[in-house]
Amino acid sequence: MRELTYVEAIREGLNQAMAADPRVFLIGEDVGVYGGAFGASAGLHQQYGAGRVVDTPISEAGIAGACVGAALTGMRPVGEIQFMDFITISMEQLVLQAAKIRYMFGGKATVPMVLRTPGGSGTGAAAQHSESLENWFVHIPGLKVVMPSTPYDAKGLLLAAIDDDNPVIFVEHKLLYKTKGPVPEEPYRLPLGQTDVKRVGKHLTVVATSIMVPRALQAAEQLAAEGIELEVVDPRTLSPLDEGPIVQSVIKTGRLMVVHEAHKNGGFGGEIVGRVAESEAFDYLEAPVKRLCGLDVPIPYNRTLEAAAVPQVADIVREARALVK
Amino acid sequence: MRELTYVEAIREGLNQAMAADPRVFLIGEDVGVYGGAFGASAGLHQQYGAGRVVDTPISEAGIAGACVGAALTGMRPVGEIQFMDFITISMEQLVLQAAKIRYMFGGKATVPMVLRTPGGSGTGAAAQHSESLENWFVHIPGLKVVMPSTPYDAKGLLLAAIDDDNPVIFVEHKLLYKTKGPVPEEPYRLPLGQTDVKRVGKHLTVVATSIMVPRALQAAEQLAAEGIELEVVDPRTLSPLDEGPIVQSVIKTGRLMVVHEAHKNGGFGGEIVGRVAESEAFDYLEAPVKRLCGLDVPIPYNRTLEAAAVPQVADIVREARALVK
Amino acid sequence: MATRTKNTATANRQPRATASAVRTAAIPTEWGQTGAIERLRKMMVIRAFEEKAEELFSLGRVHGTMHLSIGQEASAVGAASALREGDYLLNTHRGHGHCLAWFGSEVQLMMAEFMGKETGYCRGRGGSMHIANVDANNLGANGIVAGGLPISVGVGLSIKQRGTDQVCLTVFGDGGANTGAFHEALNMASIWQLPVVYLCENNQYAMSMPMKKAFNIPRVADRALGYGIPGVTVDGNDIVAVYRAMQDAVARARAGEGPTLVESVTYRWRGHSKSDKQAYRTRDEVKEWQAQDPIRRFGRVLKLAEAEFDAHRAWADQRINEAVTFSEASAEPKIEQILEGIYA
Amino acid sequence: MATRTKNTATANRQPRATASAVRTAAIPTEWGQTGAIERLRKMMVIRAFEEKAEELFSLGRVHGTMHLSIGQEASAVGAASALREGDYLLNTHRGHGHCLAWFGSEVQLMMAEFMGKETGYCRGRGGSMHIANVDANNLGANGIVAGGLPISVGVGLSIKQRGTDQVCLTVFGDGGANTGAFHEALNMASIWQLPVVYLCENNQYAMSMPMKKAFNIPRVADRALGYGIPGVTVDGNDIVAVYRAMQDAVARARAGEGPTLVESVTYRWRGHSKSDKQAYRTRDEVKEWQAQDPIRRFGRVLKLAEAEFDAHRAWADQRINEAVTFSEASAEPKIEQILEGIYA
Ligand SMILES: Cc1ncc(C[n+]2csc(CCOP(=O)(O)OP(=O)(O)O)c2C)c(N)n1
Ligand SMILES: Cc1ncc(C[n+]2csc(CCOP(=O)(O)OP(=O)(O)O)c2C)c(N)n1
Ligand SMILES: [Mg+2]
Ligand SMILES: [Mg+2]
Repeated sequence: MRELTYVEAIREGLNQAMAADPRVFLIGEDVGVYGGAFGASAGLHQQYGAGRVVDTPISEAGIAGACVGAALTGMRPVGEIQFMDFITISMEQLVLQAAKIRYMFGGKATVPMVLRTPGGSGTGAAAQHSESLENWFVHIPGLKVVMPSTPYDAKGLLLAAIDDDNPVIFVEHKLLYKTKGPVPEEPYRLPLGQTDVKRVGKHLTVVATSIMVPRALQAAEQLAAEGIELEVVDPRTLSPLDEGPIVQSVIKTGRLMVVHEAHKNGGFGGEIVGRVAESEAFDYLEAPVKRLCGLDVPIPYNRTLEAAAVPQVADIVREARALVK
Repeated sequence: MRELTYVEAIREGLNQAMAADPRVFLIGEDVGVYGGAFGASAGLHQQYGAGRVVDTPISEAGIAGACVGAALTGMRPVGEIQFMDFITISMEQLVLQAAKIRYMFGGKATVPMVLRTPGGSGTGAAAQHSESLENWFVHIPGLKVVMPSTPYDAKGLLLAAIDDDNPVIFVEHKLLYKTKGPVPEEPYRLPLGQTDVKRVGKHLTVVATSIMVPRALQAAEQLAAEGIELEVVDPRTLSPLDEGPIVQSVIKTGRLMVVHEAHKNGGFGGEIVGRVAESEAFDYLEAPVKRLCGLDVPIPYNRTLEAAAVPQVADIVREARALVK
Repeated sequence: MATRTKNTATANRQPRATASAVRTAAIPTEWGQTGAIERLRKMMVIRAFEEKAEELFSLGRVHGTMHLSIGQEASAVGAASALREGDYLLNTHRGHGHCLAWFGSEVQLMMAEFMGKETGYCRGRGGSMHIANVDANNLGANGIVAGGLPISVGVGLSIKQRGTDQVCLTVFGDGGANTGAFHEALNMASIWQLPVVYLCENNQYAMSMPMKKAFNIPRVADRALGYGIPGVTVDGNDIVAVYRAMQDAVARARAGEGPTLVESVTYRWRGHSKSDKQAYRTRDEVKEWQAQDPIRRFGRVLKLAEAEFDAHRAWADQRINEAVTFSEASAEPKIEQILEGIYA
Repeated sequence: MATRTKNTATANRQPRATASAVRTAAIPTEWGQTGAIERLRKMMVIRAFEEKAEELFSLGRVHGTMHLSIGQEASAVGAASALREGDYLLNTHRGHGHCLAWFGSEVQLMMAEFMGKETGYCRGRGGSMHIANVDANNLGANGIVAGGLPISVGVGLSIKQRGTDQVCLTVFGDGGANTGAFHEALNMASIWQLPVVYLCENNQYAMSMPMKKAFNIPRVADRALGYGIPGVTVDGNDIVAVYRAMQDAVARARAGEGPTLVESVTYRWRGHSKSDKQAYRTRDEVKEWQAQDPIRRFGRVLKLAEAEFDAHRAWADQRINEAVTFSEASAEPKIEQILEGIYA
């Protein structure tokens, strides 16, 4: 199959959604002529015009609100927040409006919007451009949270998110944008809320999200040589979570490690551990669980410190080995 | 000892801090003549004047920023966000500025501010006035998160928070404001980061926060009649968390239930379960853990639904009984 | 060398429009006597609704809080009169009036919502601060000050992209005009010339904060200067004046000429919410404004005899009593359905 | 009936201040020739710093991104000249210039920070977007557009409460003026008459967004009208003009007369950041502005011979080379210390 990068897959998804449905439009800072800070909308402005690829002032509350209002009145907006950090400015609109409107109105309204935003560190942009805040959104009923880890997943989940009648926070990763993988040309949908087992194994269940999925797969490659078989499980949709495959995997392996880039404290890893510890898999756990996550430190600028602040392949290898022993 | 209500204890703490230190001032919406939406600053405006009890326009980002800037330049501001929901508008200043400034500046600055805010449901104010967002802040290194459950803790922790050289999010609970308890008259400090065992028991460790502490204590009373002894543990400071007493308690009881009002999904309960499941207490767990939390639903207006959305005493009793059996 | 912005906002300081300073207008011919009476009755229904709401609260028959717009009825009804069916409404926490003035609104469904019943507009999930009627393009009240303003940008964009000639009425208070949301929204609406009318109901206070302390300009409408849009200040207790100002603004919006900021100067007679001791204002100030009761004023414009006026008010009370009866007979939401309607 | 806000912002549309439209000013007597040369050199150091930064980046010797202010040096140095030691600075992502222009700044500590070294201002934890020198009341650059604006309110309040006569210089871009943070901050600073000067460096673009599309008013300074404070537009490529406008604003602030919005009209020669293809503007436009090089312009005001001008520039280059040498010899932060400095 043809290979695309993650960002190309997203761009193709956006393009196909816009071509198929006049209700879909893009809005955000520099999504037009500039093509988006990371190129996700490159060329779409030329193709669809400024009316459907809307460049905004620096107004993150306004961007989120623009999506809410358009979604409430029959459109299917796809907003972009340039860096996930800036979504801190959109929180009121996302959490108190987008997420709650349907319920507060007795189920009589829908808010079919997608808010795309790149999270993660690794680009040397330091503490205010490297956030991984997905668990904030997981905590809010009414929102869906999607975090693709491959080009294939990115396109399929994006198209499904745009189809979805609920507000979806779609978290991309800056370091994944240039990664390559097979992507079908035609539009296809990967249903939201389906956990994906990315590698089958038997000694340890590794639940990983976003960039930690390829890192876990690399680690699994290395460990396979030592006879340690990791099962790498990618929730893809963090909320609502499809926990079945995670629980099943832990029942099989008896061991659990959660790997994510976000800070450990108060992070999504706790949710995964909570789900497993409350489930029938509890009785199968043969060892304490492990959360291998970002350190609880603002992302430092210095390159070495920056890398040390979040899990790398070697960390996953080391910790997985320790857990299995 | 003399009894005060929770809100009186807070007011006395504010008053004593202001009397002792000219760097302490209050800022927020209607904190002046009005005395604060829940009365926490009643009378302080008359006592200290508009220069030290600053009424603001409706500008939650501005209030948070005012605290950051004043703290950075030698003051010790105590801000108030009228309802925790509105803190969604302050997130950029709290998370990207207050929390990170010290680290980003190489440890060369301090931001000694306290932001007080009432969380929780139960007043019939519906989905936009009932948030419990504490785990968002737990997730952010650089912030401290305090949640007192009694008048005594409220005053002692508030004075310690004001003394602290870091930004502290101080989460009160609307339904606790009128609860009474013994409070010493003189200023006293309860160190941040000390978990408190509120009731000693042996069958089940109940880690509860804020309003769930008195509810868990009531449940414990009821269950004691059946011979079930709950150990009720109150972290008080959610971050940085003093996990030792929690781990010790689980080692003793072999069972864990976490009770909080915030939504279960992505909530602080996961963090507690994660800490325990990673600790030496794991081997002592005799049953799956239980997170008894707010349902994953926006808080409904209807009184009956509202009560059903978060754990009540009867729920704690029922679930504790089930866990112990 | 430096170009100085002449601070006209302060320089041309105009007498603040107050209820007493402005003469009441003639009845618009397009209303006729019938239409005018209809509007008088609408104001009376709003007043009766809120008086009943107060009563129910004091009897413990509803819980929560509420924000009464008693004294501000002319602003709601005058504004809604300038819109037409199919237009949109984004409303505030003090929104009973606008909701009742809106197209197709049914008072018993509002009362049922207020009383938390399954038959209410939001099936009892929303309550006073979240009443919506999406079928009629009433996109809801909002518990967040200025929470509707960013949303208005999206509604405006949606209208433009769908190519209809709808208009979006977006209401907020003087306090709302000091939020970041206001700024981002007005700027976006202006640069894209969106069909939105921003109606700021300046009732002199944001909770306890006097408008005079929260602004260093005499009129909220002066803020329009920062966005290159027209700003208009109008006597908000004069239903016809509000209507006229709004007509102009709506016409501009519908013609694709962009947003207008309309400031409606009025006053709330009651406290901010149920827990307000009102230490921040005097009884005399309240009384002065009460003398400008927008309902009585319009009654005088209509030259109604006391008896006729009272008959209309009795009619309004009757509607409200029926609404209460309807609501009381309505079922509570079922606990088993608590998780319904979070996701579509 | 309705009071209409005369939209002077659009009505009195003034010719936009551009570099070419404004004549350069005479050297302020309080500077003298020595002070003037000092400032010329400061601009040259900024230019040299940023050219070196570019070079280091292209050689892969620094990572991350950076926002160069090449072409805007007059604004930074002119503004800082109007402040005095003990005053505060809140800076932006495009902040190398202001940082270097600030009191007590040491270029080698800045370069070391830029290169992520332990000897840097922030011990290598902050980098280009977060350089601060808190000891000198330089409260830091900011990676968040308008992130410093709410903070300025607190700095202003703190000054007032401590009763000093300090002033806080708060810098942001044209893009920053469209954030909610701008609005809340300027309003609060105005109603409390805080000693803050708001310097908006209007360099025509927010990333790819032209100022003309992001505003429906000709000048950012017109926004001052919404807050009842003075707004001034000045040629930002004329160091003396910037200084004069800032002097007035600083004097007002120091005298307790409140904030001023100063708009400094300038242009960034480079792309927004290192990844910018600049599809949104023409080469000709860039060239036109480059002809207004603020450094050469000030050189002409100073009537410097080419050789003398070049000698100053060589001096600046020398400083930068020393800074690089210092930084290269400096140690990297230790991984074991990664968790240091989160909490006090
Ligand atoms: C963002 C936000 N901040 C604070 C509040 C609490 N609050 C509710 S209404 C109100 C005053 C609003 O004043 P204004 O906008 O003038 O409207 P009014 O109540 O006078 O109609 C406040 C502070 C809120 N609901 N939302
Ligand atoms: C709140 C926020 N939104 C977006 C960005 C990304 N960003 C960084 S600089 C910039 C443009 C800023 O424009 P302006 O304020 O005019 O400053 P300039 O870069 O022109 O100096 C953008 C969009 C950011 N850092 N912060
Ligand atoms: Mg008001
Ligand atoms: Mg700019």
